Amino acid sequence: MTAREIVLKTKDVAAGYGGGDIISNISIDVEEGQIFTVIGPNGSGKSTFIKVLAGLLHTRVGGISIKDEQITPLAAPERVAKGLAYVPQEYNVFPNLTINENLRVSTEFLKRDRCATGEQRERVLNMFPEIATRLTLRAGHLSGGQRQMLAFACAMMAAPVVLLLDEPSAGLSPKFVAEIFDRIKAVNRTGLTVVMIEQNVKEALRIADTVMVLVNGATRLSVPASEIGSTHDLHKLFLG
Amino acid sequence: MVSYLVTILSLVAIISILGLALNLQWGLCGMVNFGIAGFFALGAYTAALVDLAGAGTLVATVAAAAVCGIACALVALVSLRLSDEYLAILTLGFGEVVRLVVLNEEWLTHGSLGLPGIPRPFWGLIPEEQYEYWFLGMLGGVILLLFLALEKLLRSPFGRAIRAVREDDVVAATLGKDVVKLRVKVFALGGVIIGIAGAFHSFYMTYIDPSQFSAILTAYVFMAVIAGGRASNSGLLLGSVGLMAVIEGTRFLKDIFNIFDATQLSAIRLILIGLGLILLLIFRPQGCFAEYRLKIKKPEKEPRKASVQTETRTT
Amino acid sequence: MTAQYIFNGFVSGMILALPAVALTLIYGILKFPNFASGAMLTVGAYLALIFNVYLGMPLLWAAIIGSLIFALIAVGIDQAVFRQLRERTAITLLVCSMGVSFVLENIARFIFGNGARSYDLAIARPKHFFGLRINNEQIITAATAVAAMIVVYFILRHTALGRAMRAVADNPSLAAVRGVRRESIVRWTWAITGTLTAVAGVLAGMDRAIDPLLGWNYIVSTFAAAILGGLGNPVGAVIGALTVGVVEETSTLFIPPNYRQVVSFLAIALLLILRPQGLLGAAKIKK
Amino acid sequence: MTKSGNLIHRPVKRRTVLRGIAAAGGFAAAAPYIGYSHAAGEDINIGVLLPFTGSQGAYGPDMRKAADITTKKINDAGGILGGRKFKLFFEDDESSPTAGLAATKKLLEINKCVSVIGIWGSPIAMAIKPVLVGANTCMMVSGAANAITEGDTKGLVFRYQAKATNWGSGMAQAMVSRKYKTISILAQQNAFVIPMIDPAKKVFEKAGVKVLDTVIYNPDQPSYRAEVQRIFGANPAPDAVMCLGLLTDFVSIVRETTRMDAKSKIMALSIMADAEGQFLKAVGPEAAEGIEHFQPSPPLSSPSYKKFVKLMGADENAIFLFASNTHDQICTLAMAMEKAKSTESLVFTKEIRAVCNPPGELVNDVVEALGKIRAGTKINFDGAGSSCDFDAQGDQINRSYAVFKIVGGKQVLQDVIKEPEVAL
Amino acid sequence: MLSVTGVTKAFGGIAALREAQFSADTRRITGIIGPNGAGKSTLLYVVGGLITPDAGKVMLDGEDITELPPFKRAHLGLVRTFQISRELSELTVLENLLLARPGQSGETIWKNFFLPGRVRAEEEAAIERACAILERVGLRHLADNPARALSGGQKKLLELCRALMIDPKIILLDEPGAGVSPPMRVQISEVIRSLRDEGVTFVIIEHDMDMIARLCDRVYVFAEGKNLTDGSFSDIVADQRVIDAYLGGLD
Repeated sequence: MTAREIVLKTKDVAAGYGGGDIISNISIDVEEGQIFTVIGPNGSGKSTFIKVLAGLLHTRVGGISIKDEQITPLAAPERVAKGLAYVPQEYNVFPNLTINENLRVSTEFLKRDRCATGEQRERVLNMFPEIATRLTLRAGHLSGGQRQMLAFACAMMAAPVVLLLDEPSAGLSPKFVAEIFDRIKAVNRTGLTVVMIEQNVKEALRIADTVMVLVNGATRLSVPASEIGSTHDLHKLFLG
Repeated sequence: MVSYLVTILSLVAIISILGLALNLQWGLCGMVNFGIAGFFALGAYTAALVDLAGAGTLVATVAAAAVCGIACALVALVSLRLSDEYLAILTLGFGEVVRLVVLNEEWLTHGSLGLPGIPRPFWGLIPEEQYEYWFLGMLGGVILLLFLALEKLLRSPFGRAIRAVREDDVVAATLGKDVVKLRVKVFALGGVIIGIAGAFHSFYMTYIDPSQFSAILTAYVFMAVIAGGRASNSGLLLGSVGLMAVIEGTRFLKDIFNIFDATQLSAIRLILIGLGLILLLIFRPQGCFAEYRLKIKKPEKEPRKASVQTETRTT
Repeated sequence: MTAQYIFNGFVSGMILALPAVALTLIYGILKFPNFASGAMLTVGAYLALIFNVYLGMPLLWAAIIGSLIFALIAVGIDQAVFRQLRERTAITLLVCSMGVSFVLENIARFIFGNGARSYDLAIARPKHFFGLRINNEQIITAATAVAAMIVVYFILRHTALGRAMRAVADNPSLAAVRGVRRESIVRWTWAITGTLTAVAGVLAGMDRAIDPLLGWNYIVSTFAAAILGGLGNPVGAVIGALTVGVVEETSTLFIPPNYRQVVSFLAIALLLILRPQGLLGAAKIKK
Repeated sequence: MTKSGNLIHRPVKRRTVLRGIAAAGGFAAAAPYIGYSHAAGEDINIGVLLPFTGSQGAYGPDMRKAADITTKKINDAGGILGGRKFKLFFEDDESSPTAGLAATKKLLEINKCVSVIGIWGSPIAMAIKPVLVGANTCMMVSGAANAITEGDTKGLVFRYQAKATNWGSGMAQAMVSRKYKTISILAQQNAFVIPMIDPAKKVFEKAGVKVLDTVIYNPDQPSYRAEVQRIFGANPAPDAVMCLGLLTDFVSIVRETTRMDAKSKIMALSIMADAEGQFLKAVGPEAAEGIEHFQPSPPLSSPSYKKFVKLMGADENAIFLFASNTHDQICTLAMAMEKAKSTESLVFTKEIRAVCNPPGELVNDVVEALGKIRAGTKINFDGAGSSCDFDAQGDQINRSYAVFKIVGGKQVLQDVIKEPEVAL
Repeated sequence: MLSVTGVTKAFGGIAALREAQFSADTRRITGIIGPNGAGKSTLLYVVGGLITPDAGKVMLDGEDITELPPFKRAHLGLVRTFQISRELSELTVLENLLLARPGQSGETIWKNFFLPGRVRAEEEAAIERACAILERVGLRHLADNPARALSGGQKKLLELCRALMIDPKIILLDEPGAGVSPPMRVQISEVIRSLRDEGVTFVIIEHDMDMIARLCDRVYVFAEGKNLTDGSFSDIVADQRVIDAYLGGLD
């Protein structure tokens, strides 16, 4: 893999909710077109980290930039406009809106011209055919996995530079897990950079380019996925 | 002048008793009651009817307290599974129903003609020209008793338990509190107090009719509680005095200003009251007095205050 | 005879539907029952009165201008009052809306006094269809209410604003991530609410006389309608309003008319006990 | 009376002392005597308690105007008791007895009023009666409920209005005389009209007129469609409907009957169907056409009333139902005080019948009357609102009642009914 | 002491728990672990009484408590804490603890007025006990502060203290380490262990494997609402199925 442009970069980021920092000193460089996966045991700060990236949690220390542009002070909606699309883990669709409405509402309020073109919509719907056929169905009637697809699709509508995924496999049946990762890979092949956090290490590693292991709020390891040889190392990292 | 003040203070006293009830129900236990005017009417009419039937003022007061207590308990039972705003609407509706029943059941309440000639406590035993003072004294006594009793309750484990229910009923249940029973008890106890207020209103006015129990009364009581500080009884007393000072004080405006007619001045007064409510909620939601919190006075053993301060940043 | 009661109830329900929808929209976005909706209706009626009676405009134009101005006023009230209380509990907002209600009602009283007033509009005479008496005003009322509801429905279903409103009602934080600015949606919601309530004020003013207590008289029924439909559900609010209207009117066939308002209350109470989520509550998906 | 002799010699000092005592927290009971001790040139404070807000708020302003104008007239002519002027203090009873009570206390204690007049709503009159009678203060009411004047042993309560029961029977008689065969009654639940229903029914029964239905509705409802439908939409519909209520609800009711094209005739109270012109303005002449309304009326053709209308600066056909009574209340106070040479209620109320009731020289102008009283002539005052004659109970006698019909947007006088025909 | 057998619970047709079972031995710390969605929290809700299972039984000391409301379970000495701290924020730390004290006469209205001596004595005893507990966990100096002023970790400790006021036989801890800084986790672990040594039984749901390793005598692993395995910590980390469950679901 040749060195490509760094699209998303964090430097010494620290953040937390109440008293102490949940995560600290996190620096990442995400290259264009990569799938960058953050894994780690529960409570290690993965969710905190992705919330910081999405702009839902204030960055206490450090900086975040997208394509060399500082976005640290921006709130969530502005970051979406800058090309950082986020798919939350739960409650990721509007249940009382139809699929079509979910898709539309995810772009029409971004003050940006390049998204929401018919072309992009076409592309997204092609990527998610199971959604495209049921546009008038209310999202609340979808199963967990279908919701996840819809949430992806919504994020994709904004024609993002980087897609942030918060545990895409959470709550899905095993059968669906593989499928969702295949889909992520497919999306990635269109040239989209993906940053995701994931519990399901085995599946996540299958598609990841770079893996960062987060333990107790600090980076324990950050290597190309191919270098994680056996699950044994992870076992240690995860189960102590 | 003095007699006028006595009148005003008597009205303040009755509103204060209502305020004590609301403070218990809403301030301490978080159960909003928008039907105060209705429960108040229920108490007043019960007392008046029992009193007029010749049972005496003491029996009348007890009856009013009991009827209101039971009515409140029923409303609380009905609303158990509902969230706060539904309880508000339910109590408001209940108040309306009481108003309609009082207005229309002429055989019982004389409808809009009202009930005149309600006997007063100790009437005839006290020289007539001093009666108002004695009555105010009685009201003062009732307030003092209620105040002391409620303060005692508020500081007791019972008070703690209902404050806990207000904060988080799931936690309270997990810690062994029977939330249902507590809520019903508190609402009923508030009803008892409203009933007492109703009885004294009847005795004070000697004539009651439906128009005395309009929804604006509920607004006044809320205002008194909010101004004084939710969950603080002493704050409430101050709040109701302040409120009455505003309401009655504006009467004197029209003796001074002649620019507006009486309708306009009354409108201005109600606008001021509305604005006061809004501004208090925005700028001083905690009211003038903070709620009571149990503290241990023993000197601190560990001199770790400095480090504590940094640790206790709130989320 | 019974048909006439049902028809009358239907028209009453139409007038009720608009404030009920307004109430439910605000509840959806801001999660509190707005007690000021009655006073808002009153002020809306008086605004149209100014243009109609004092400035001599036809009622249609007076109503349109009045409602648009009131939309701005509603947004202003939100900015001045409710915005300061966004993060507070529903009860705080509810008590505050009571204060707003006082202020609005008495501003109307200050300016117009207590007397009953009417629009400059001849009272309609009835036409007879299949034994039913129907008149122009009822047709106008029904048509306006239906049109207003269609517009609201259209806005909610087919415009970016409507999608955003429903999105915010569903999940405010997800909406934020999707670029929807909650504050601007809130402002729009107040504008729509203001328009609807003002139109309802005009219809109510046409139906009876305009006085400062006009809106207050509708409060309990409005809440009954909105709760019946499940607070936060506009379609439900319309159905709830029609139900309340028809039930209140037809109940006079069985009970003394002076207890007719108890019917709405009992309906609320029963419904809350049996189905706290409202008659149509289940249609709304919570997760 | 020896006391008063003292006071005349050293008025100021004594007054200061009394006031000092009152302020120091002493004797509220002393309050009425303060008025008594006023020296020449000192204002006489009169409390006027009226509804300006709440459900009866529409009726207050005209009465206020009448009180102001009448007072000005008396004061401009030199006042009474050798140059003392009336000073009015208005209070709003908010249509609520509780507020009315507080306001009355204020009038008594702060403004030292020697009499409280106006008092429109019956519940308010009922609520403040014990206070005023207890404080030996004259009260002049406009409320109709019978109970207001009952049980007053001190002779302090005067009603400038017909009793509710008389309204009811009078109105029923007017309807009977129109040869209606069937009648329905549509009444608001309020203390003012409810007592009218039973006497009216008795009259109907006696005359063989059938009462088809009686519907009593609540004030402050969103609409009265159902009630109207039940009364006017009945099959068969009644020949006429007796409407008892207030202005706002009657406007709604008439709009509804117009929309229904109801055939039944309507007779209402004038406070509903005239209300100083507001009703016509609210429903328009077409809908109002043919509605009749009934009221204990001012003697419309009397010079006294005509003078009053001019004083009010109104159109000569204007009908002031309550304002004219307020005028009479002020006039009576002035005359009785002048006659009694006292501003103390217990004293001057004894003279009210002396100046108002026959026999005596008929006078209809208050200034003229005052002059005659000073000259020692026995007079019989004829007021603007009524002939101002009182029975022992303080209720007015010899009242006249008028029935009007709205024709072409104008009030046209139909009949005038005299009291003896009315009372049962 | 506590045994859960065959518990099944579905929400809207989706099974959250299927035939789940575990038992907690007296004076032992029993850990419950599993990847997200394993049904751990649901299980805890069932044991705490906030959710009634569709099937299955919860027994405490041989008594069936499946249908018992939460406050009665507390009376039996079973108490739980919450994953996201639910402190009673307007009450002081001390009041939070006192509230939990069972059987206080002062919670009956009339006893406050007619048995004031007894109420006062109980209150003083409760305060003494509360202070002792707070002293032990190092929160004594914060006793008079409102609970909302505490840090995340301190709130977790507060919940634990509150549970202790009940003199519980068994405490259910829902993620005591979640959202807590690592040094605080160590402190909380120490408190738990010493309480165990004094005779309290614990059931802990936790993601932090360090904490589980440090504390638990026996660990149950759940996945997708079902029991996967159980045993000592070292046993289960060696179990390939557990590793699979954590790292990649089941195939």
